[in-house]
Amino acid sequence: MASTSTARPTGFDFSNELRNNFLTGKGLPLPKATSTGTTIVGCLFKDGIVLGADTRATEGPIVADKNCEKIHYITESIRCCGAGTAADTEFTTALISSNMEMHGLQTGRKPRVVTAMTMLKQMLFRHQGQIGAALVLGGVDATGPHLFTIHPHGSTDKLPYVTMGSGSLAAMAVFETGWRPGMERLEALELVKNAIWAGIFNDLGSGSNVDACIITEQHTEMLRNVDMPNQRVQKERDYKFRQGTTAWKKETVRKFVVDEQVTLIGGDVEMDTT
Amino acid sequence: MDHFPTNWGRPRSEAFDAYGTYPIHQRPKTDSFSAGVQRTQQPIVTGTSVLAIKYKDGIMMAADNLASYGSLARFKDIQRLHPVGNNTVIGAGGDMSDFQYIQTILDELIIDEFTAQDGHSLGPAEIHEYLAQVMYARRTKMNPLWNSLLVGGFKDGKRFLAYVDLLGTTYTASTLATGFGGHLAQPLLRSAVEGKEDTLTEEEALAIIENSMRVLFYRDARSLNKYQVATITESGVKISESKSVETSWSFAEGIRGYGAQVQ
Amino acid sequence: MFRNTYDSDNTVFSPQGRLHQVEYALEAVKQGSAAVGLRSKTHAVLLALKRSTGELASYQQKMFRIDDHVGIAIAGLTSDARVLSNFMRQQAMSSKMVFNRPIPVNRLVSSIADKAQVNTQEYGRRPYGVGFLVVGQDNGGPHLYEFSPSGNSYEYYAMSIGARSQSAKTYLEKHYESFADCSLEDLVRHGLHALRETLQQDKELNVNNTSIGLIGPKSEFEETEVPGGSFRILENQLVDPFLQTMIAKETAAEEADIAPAAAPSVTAAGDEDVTMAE
Amino acid sequence: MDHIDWNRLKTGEVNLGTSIMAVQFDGGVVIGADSRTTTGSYIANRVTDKLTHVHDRIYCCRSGSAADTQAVADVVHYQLQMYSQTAGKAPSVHTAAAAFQKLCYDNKDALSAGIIVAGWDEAHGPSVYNIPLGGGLFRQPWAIGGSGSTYVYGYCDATYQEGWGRDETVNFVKNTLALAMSRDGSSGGVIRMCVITEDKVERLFVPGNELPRFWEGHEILGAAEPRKKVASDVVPMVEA
Amino acid sequence: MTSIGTGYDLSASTYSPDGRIFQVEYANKAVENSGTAIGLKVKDGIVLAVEKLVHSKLLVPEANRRIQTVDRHIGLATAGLLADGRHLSNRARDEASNYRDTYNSPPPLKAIADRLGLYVQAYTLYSSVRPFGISTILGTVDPDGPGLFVVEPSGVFFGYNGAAVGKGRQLAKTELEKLKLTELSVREAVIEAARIIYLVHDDAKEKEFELEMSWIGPESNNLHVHVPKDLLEEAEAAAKAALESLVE
Repeated sequence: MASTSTARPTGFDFSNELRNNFLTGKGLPLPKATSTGTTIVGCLFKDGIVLGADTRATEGPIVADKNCEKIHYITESIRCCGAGTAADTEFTTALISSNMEMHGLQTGRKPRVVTAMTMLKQMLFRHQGQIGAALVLGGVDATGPHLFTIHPHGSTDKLPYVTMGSGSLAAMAVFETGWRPGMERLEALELVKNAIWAGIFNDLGSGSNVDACIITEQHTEMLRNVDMPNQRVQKERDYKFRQGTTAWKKETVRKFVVDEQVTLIGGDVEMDTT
Repeated sequence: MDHFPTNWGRPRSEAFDAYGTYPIHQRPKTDSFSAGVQRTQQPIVTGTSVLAIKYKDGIMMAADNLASYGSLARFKDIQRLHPVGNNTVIGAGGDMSDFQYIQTILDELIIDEFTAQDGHSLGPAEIHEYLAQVMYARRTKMNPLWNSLLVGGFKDGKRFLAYVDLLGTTYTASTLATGFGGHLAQPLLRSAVEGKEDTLTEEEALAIIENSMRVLFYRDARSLNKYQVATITESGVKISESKSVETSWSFAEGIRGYGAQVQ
Repeated sequence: MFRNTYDSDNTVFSPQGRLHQVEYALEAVKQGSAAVGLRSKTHAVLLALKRSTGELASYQQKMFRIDDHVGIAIAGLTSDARVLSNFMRQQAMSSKMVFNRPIPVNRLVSSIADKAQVNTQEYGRRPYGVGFLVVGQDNGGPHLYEFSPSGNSYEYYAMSIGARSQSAKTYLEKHYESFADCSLEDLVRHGLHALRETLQQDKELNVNNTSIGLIGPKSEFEETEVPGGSFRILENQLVDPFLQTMIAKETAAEEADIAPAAAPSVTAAGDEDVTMAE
Repeated sequence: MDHIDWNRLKTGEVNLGTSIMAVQFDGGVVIGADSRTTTGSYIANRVTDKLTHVHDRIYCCRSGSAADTQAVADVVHYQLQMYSQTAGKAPSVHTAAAAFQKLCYDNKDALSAGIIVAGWDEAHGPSVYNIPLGGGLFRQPWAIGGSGSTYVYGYCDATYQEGWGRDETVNFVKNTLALAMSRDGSSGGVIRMCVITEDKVERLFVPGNELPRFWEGHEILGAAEPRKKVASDVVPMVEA
Repeated sequence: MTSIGTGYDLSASTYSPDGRIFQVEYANKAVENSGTAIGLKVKDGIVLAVEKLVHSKLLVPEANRRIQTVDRHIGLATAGLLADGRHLSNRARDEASNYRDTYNSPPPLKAIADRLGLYVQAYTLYSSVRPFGISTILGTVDPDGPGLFVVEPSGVFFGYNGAAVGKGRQLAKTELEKLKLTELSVREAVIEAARIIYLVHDDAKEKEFELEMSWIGPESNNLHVHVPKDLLEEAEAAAKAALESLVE
């Protein structure tokens, strides 16, 4: 058994595989790994990178969080959108963010986007797809703006416009129609918003609001809830009854508060409450 | 008394037994005949997406000319848009042999209607209903016709556009797309068409369709940059010659590798 | 009765190329009480004379609804009519289910005509002993058809079948050119006048012996709304306002400037109905 | 099935369905690849660069799982850099191919990678090595790989000739890849090529709308066309 | 006729001593009682025309057809018992559909005529059925060009360049023989067909009649359809004029 060993290998523990196979053979299903539907995108523009994400988190058919954050912090000028198993994207990006900080301190330089990309792909490859994180990584470093996608098995793509998650097809359709090299900042933001909108309204796994993040050499601007196309509107009618709707014939008022008289016995009138 | 509700005649499934109330030792055994009669086939020679939209003068529909055999692009000059009578076009994705069968039965239907020579004819709505009945009947026999079909037409001043698939599922909307088109083209079609069905001109509609066909060619591995467009209007059915869209690749020339590589 | 060698079954042609069994079946239609049908540009109507076998018996049903857009009036063997009308209903339902389309009326009539033809050609069957007047509406507007046991069906402006129907026909032939532009009320009045011609001496049309079937927009005498102008049968008191519009026979004759129709002879059959060839 | 299909998780894996190729000629090698990356039948990347630099004059063409081939290429890239630093000279193509082969063979159960290694070195001049799925190593004058290659073996056998120069070789690679891409749904996009010679590595790019075109079929769905149409004015009378 | 009363004429399954099947001959009588139907095969198509006797003025004109369509390119006109004609045209449609099913191409008329001949013949074999009381003219334009066949109650069928059945067939045949059919266009044939029907109609004996005509040719896109109304009226006017000039 694994517990008898003092030196545990790192990574996942597969010692239960035999037991699990036996149980599956008996017909007992293992719990399903849940992955979240998502639309995340990124695109290159004249001065940098724009990232975008929707804000719906799902657990199977349930909307678990209506306004979650999917654009994760890696460094000040590198951000990462996550799709897939929510916990995996959270912890993976957090770990890499921490390692990037360490790397920065160790080298005394601003770490590069490829460094984060390499860390992420090596970690995901090591786990052979068992970490269900599909990522869009973007940022600006000394060598300029960079944009990557990283798939759960550890493959990466370098592209000027990318989409990921269940809404990636809808969003990609928008990019394929609208993206041009050398766009202005606002044009790029508008395009990213449109792409996320396409995901929100055409993919059931995506929904709620639009988050965006614009990264340039000088500045990173996080635009939380930059669009909110799904605000709950005021109901046309309400179901509260007006006071006095129910008629009454008689009224009695009973007093439940017991009057109490406090007699101070001690010498000091004021109590020391310290 | 058996206290496990799942034993009361319902199949074991997550939908009914999410908490695993089923005792392991009583689990139903797989019947050795359960796999005996399985007629559900799989599509072999297949066509991909079909797109259709409503516009001012009627319906516009498009499908490419490819029939794939798995990932092999096997036949590159087949027509997936088929006129039915004078007011209707059907477009098919899925298995091409089943589509040919559907064409045969529809042709027979149209001949029956023609030979009656009594001034009555089947319009798009009737053909769609008929197809839905056929598709549903076949899937009920566990022997479905493996297709997603769009039925578009124009009759008596009214546009008609609806969907039916191998399960007999039907629905209607002002933009429809089957297969990959449902994921890639539908978002574009919806934002370009919804609310403008009565004002879009034929040129505008064609531009929308062409743009969607381009995106499909870019992103669907079973598509071809060679397609036909059908229009169904007051003046009848027109199916264009095969054509292609302009595509753009120049931005890719400078891309090197997948990460740090620059050479 | 004259005994004929060539009339014993329906698989035998006479030397003249006639089918006597079929001709006899047409006689069965004339045993039934009369029914009249006529149409305008907007409406098609049926009128029928109901018989009762005695004081204590109810009146025989003469009209059947087939679908929203089709109704029939019958003359002849009621049981045969029930079989055929059931078949018509099935055809109508099948069209609705498979095509989501009301069955075109001519096709419905042809379907029973084709069915009837088989019974004129195969041994061991008899031709149906019932005739129908079918009214319906479809894309082509309102229609009136006659179906007969010979397997023939025709579309008419106006027609009558059943006992003494020749007199009604004479009336209809006199007036049919005006029917196209008639109001519903006028159309029904013409129908009632025609139906009256088939009555025996000293009988009158009344609320008990008259059925009216209508297709097309609501009449001013009807109280309930009629969505889509679908087929409905009026009986009893509902018939009364229409009966009230009738013009007494003498005046009607004067008005129409015709001599009262010659008393039709029931036995003088063997004319128009039996010619199968056309 | 009631149990979890673990392979399902593998279906999300990104595949280089791919048509890849390398051909040696007198002064160097020409390598080429399509640019399509798919997950199922979705094209996740239509402009992929499958020609991966592992040393100055040594490249590899990748086919199979994107993650596996990238990881392998990264490792070999690292090893070759170490090699040139420690040995003080550029590695031979054979050295690079051997490194690839070791990784592919030792991890054959875990990897799905079909790699062609090609380049130029001082000792042997141009050379092409093919490392197919099981991890074997084969030197060839020309090599094709990936799912699209199955459609063009006949074409290559019929067309290839020894003694070609650079331009003929480039043309051969371009045509072969275009043919493979036109038949294989998992290949497509643009053609990327590298001409690796002693002096330089030259990148060539053929955009998707300028690919060489070949016969594209004229099948007609349904009934056969009549051989002759009935001319409306003159119709032969069939004498009874 | 020596048939009546002999007892040899009561069933289709009975021969007379001199080898005749009287029931089939009687069926022919039913055809002879009926209005005339003619068919013309001309250089670029087919014209079918019938003299439809009108038994009541209450009938809706044009509504009660005697020419049927069997397939896109095949028309059928009958003389004889109308209901039998509908029966046979339904059979013809089934045969056409069956041919399409089997061979995935439109049926040549020869095949349909052949199958109908067999079908009609079967009704002359048994005492349990009677023969069809109709003669049937079938017309087509198929890839081999125009075709015209007549199926008789006995089940025999022949190809024709011009065919006539029914009451006025003798006179009609004489008229057809006068025409240079191979040189006519369908449009011209429509005029001739109308003239022949008007000519053979016997005003003295018969009631009113209605002319019904269909064609297959370039103007109908080689489909079998009824002749357009304006052309029908033109043909009728020409026929009436020709008739009057004949009287003079």
